Amino acid sequence: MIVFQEASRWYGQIIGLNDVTCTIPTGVTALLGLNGAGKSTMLRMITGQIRATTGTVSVYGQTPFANPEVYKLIGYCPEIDNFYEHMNGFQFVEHLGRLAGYGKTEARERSRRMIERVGMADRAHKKIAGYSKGMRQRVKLAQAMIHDPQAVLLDEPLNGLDPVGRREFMQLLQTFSEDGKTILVSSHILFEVEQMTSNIVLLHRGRLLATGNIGVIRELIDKYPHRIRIATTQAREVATQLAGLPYISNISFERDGLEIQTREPDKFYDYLPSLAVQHGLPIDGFSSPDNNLESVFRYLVTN
Amino acid sequence: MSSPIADLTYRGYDGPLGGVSKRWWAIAKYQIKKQVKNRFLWVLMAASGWYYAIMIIIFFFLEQMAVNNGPQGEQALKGFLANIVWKDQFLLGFSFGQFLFFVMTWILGAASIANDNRANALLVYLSKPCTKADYLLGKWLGIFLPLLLMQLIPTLFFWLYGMTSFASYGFVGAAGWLILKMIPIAVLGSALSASVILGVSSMFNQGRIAGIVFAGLYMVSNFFTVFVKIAILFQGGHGRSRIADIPPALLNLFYCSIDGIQIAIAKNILGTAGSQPFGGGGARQRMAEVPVPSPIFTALIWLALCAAGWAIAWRRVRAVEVVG
Amino acid sequence: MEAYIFSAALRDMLRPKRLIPWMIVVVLIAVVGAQASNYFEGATAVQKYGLLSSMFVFRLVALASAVFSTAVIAQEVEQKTVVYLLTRPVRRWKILLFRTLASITAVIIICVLCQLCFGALVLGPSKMFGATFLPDLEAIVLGAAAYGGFFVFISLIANKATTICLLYAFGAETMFSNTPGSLIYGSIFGHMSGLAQHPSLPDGNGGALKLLAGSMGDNPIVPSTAVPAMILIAAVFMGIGCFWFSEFEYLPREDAE
Amino acid sequence: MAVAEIRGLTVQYGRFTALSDFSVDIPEGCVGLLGPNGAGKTTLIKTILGFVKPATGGGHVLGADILREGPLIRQRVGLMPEQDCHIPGMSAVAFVAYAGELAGMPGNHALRRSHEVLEYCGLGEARYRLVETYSTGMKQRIKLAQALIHGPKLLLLDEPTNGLDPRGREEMLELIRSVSHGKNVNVIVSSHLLPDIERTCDQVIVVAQGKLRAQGLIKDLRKVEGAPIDVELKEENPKFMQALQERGVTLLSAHRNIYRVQGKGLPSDVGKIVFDAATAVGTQVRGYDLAQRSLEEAFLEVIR
Repeated sequence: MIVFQEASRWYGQIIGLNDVTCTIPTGVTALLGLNGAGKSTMLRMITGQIRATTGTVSVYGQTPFANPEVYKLIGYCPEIDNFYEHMNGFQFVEHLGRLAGYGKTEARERSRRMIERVGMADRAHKKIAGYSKGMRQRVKLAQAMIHDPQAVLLDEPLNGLDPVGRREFMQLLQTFSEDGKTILVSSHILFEVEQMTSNIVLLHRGRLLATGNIGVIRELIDKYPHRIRIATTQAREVATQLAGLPYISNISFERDGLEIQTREPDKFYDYLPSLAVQHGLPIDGFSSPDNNLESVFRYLVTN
Repeated sequence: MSSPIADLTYRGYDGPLGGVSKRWWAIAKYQIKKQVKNRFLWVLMAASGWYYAIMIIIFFFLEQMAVNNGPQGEQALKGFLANIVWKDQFLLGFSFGQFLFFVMTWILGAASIANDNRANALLVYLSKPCTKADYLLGKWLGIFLPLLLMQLIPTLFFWLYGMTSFASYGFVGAAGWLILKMIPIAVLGSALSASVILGVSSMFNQGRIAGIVFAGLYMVSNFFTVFVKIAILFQGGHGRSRIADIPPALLNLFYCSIDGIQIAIAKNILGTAGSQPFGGGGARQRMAEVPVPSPIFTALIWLALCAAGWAIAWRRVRAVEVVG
Repeated sequence: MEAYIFSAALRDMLRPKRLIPWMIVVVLIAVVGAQASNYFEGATAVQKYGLLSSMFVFRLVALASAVFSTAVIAQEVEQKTVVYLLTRPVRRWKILLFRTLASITAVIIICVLCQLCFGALVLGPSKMFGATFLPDLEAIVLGAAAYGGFFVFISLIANKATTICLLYAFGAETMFSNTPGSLIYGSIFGHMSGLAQHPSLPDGNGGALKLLAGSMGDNPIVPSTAVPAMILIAAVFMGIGCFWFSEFEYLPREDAE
Repeated sequence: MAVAEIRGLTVQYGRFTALSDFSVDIPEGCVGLLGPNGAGKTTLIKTILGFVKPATGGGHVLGADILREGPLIRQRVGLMPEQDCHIPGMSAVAFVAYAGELAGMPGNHALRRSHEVLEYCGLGEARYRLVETYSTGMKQRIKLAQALIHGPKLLLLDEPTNGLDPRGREEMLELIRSVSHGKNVNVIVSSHLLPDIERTCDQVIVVAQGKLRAQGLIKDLRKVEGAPIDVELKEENPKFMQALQERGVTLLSAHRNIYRVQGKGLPSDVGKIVFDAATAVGTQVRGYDLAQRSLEEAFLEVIR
């Protein structure tokens, strides 16, 4: 359990995080926002690298700043692409494992397991300096999890991974979350977030804009106007039917159908089946470009 | 069918494009343009001629005396000039400028490749029709040409002063052609400095660090030069020179530094071991100068240092890493 | 745990890529020192050794300390890897303290090696373990500790720590120890010389070298005050450093976009 | 007419074979270059830039030989590298103009066009600022600007949306689309973010293990056998499956609230059944369309 209580953070005059109150539950939570929205600041506060200027942050009931008790419970995979480049991947993970308090044999055994788990077993003995971005991300993840933490915080972990690696990585996170861990992932690749989790924390310019699960997102989606494309061979007949509805604000004709805009998507979707079922109009398909996280995000941050 | 409304979207380029050779000149030109705007460099250049400046001032006052005080003043001037060996003055001026040449080299070159390394600038260079050779040559010229210019200007100024004021005292015969010797000296010296700093700069990705390392290299190597000087000055402590007691191999350490090797070049080309500054010492108590080194010795060290600088830069700048 | 912090840091600081340049410096110093010792008339071998080891070996302590102290934290901050250290379940002061001790150990190893080479070449293998050996060793060890503690603290609070440290060691200290008065008490080098008590050269000899060796002024420091003074310097600065490092944020710079 | 033709190319680094007997014709237009890490994508880009010394094989890019005319190729090609890169200490406009001069443009032309290209890349207001002070998004844009300055006929974009936030990504993709469509510039985009490729490119080339695995229109790659239909519900509803099956529609798979179904007859007929079933169990249909694989699925299948 990670709890923010009216927490704010400034860097000199620059704002990092502004009055955030939220709770991060177990399972996978995605931390979203534009560049400079405060994602990294938030993660740094949780990992106790920086203090809150005002307000409090608590991680499993404790203040995280420079608190070893907290570091036993959390693992952190930073955004930076910096390593002890002269080490190989295994040494790097083992070194940080030793610093986590394990003896030589234990640290070695854990590193071996972690490295295998992140799929680096065959390449762990090459120097980090020669690693690709994807390999670096994996090593970073391995070091974050070596001490089997309760919560894992990942800052842009998917950056630079190829699709195969990304899929594996997401499956890996899924298995961790099934183990009952708390995972907080910052990302700005929204389609990935959609595949990964239904829980989000959305930041914008330091403010907390939205937090919650897929249900909340659904409601958000339904709150603003939707465009819906309907593929049909009888576009004009369909349009005639729709024109009378009060919540349709716009109808335009396109090549294989029409596009409408509605202020109340929920009502519209309720009505839609009757077109086909009661009026017998052929509906070949329909979809909405606004029916995804990306457009919710765009909507939220531009208003 | 031109539209009355201009199309401001992207358009291709159909203008002239030069060939793909001689791209190094574009790089050198940019470097030089940037360098000559640095006023501090010009200040340093002026400062590097401090020995010439003092000599000119002395000459100027003696001349004034000669004009105002009649024969007595004339005598003083002639007496002073008798102690002056012109080629030694050029040697001294060049030697005393060394520290400032070093600072100029630092400013001109320390960041040249190092900052590019940090900013991945090589990606920009090499993804255009520039080869590694173009890149290095361009960078090198960007250091070498300004440095050469700044080494030569004070010398040229002193020479012009000599030509205009002392023609009647035999300057033309004794030193008129010296300027032609100073050019290769400056060329070789600048080439050396430019090559060394190019190599040092290529090893780092922060100009600041490269500068510190170059300074360290300079200071450490200069330790030999300073050490020999101190050994000559203070050894025995009785004011008499014991230069003959010092084994020649040790004396040659004097030239084993960035300053030293440039002084060696100057001594080889001018053909003099030098004398006391300001025509001092005279016959009374001549502190011996470190003798002229063998030209082969000089050439070898010069070549080795230049080659080392280039070899390091060549190795460190890797064309293969352009992508991924 | 603490042992691991120490040994890992020491191994890192003395890995071949870093050690080899130092070994070159050590050999160079010994060779130059041996050459230089040929040029003093009327001085005994011990006098020459004293002058030259103050000039070279003791200076190496300052130089090596300035370089190694940045490896403790400053370099980690610069290359941003400090994040990994800070998010381990270890008290921060322990990280700092044991890494500092590692850097001091590294300095001692290098400087003692230098002392041995230097002694072997200047005094000869048979005489090198004479009366000067133990005080010099003590001076090097305590000097490394004092410099280490002080420089690590500087590297925690200042950006260009190496420059500041070198300016202090080679600028301020040279001045302190060559001027009469009590300024010399503010110089670690002064304490080292006071502890080592190198005999000075006969009058009229040495000249400018004496300036470099810092023995122009009279050094009033005696071993009985030098030892506690250096221990105090080391302890105080390490203490402040540990406090500082535990209380303040160490973020990789340039990240507040 | 192919932009680049590569024939029987084998490239080795030591014992590692990056490309083996690789042949491809890269078509005109906007082409996506896909492949997992270490597949040979990078080597292919290097080849197109004329940087590799292959063990065997050869080819032409824009009519220039890749073995002998590297510099000529690089004068005709613009590269937007993956890593951040700029020349330190320069303002944007000077930097881009310098890049133009490096490519062989005369100074005055380079400066004029530098302003034009920066304006086009959306950096018009920031063009006198030092590049070092740019944000991630602006750095990506200036990389594009320096690649476009000399009016290349082929543009290579390596991970153009790397590190961009959603807004920046959208703007960058829009820029790429607009250069690649109707401006007579051919574009090769290499990206790990397949939705980006989907949005900018018409065709893809898939490389894996040093070999060409697939090449063709994205549309074709995404087609699913047998034309099933994807139905998206507002919420998961187990009863819906049952209702469908009762009405003679087979359920192929279900992922969260998306159901892939196979019915008989025209899509509109199946649609009626689906609506009926949904109304019967009291749930809302949010989407209904011919099933397409995502490019990601297609890609993962091709490289397997």
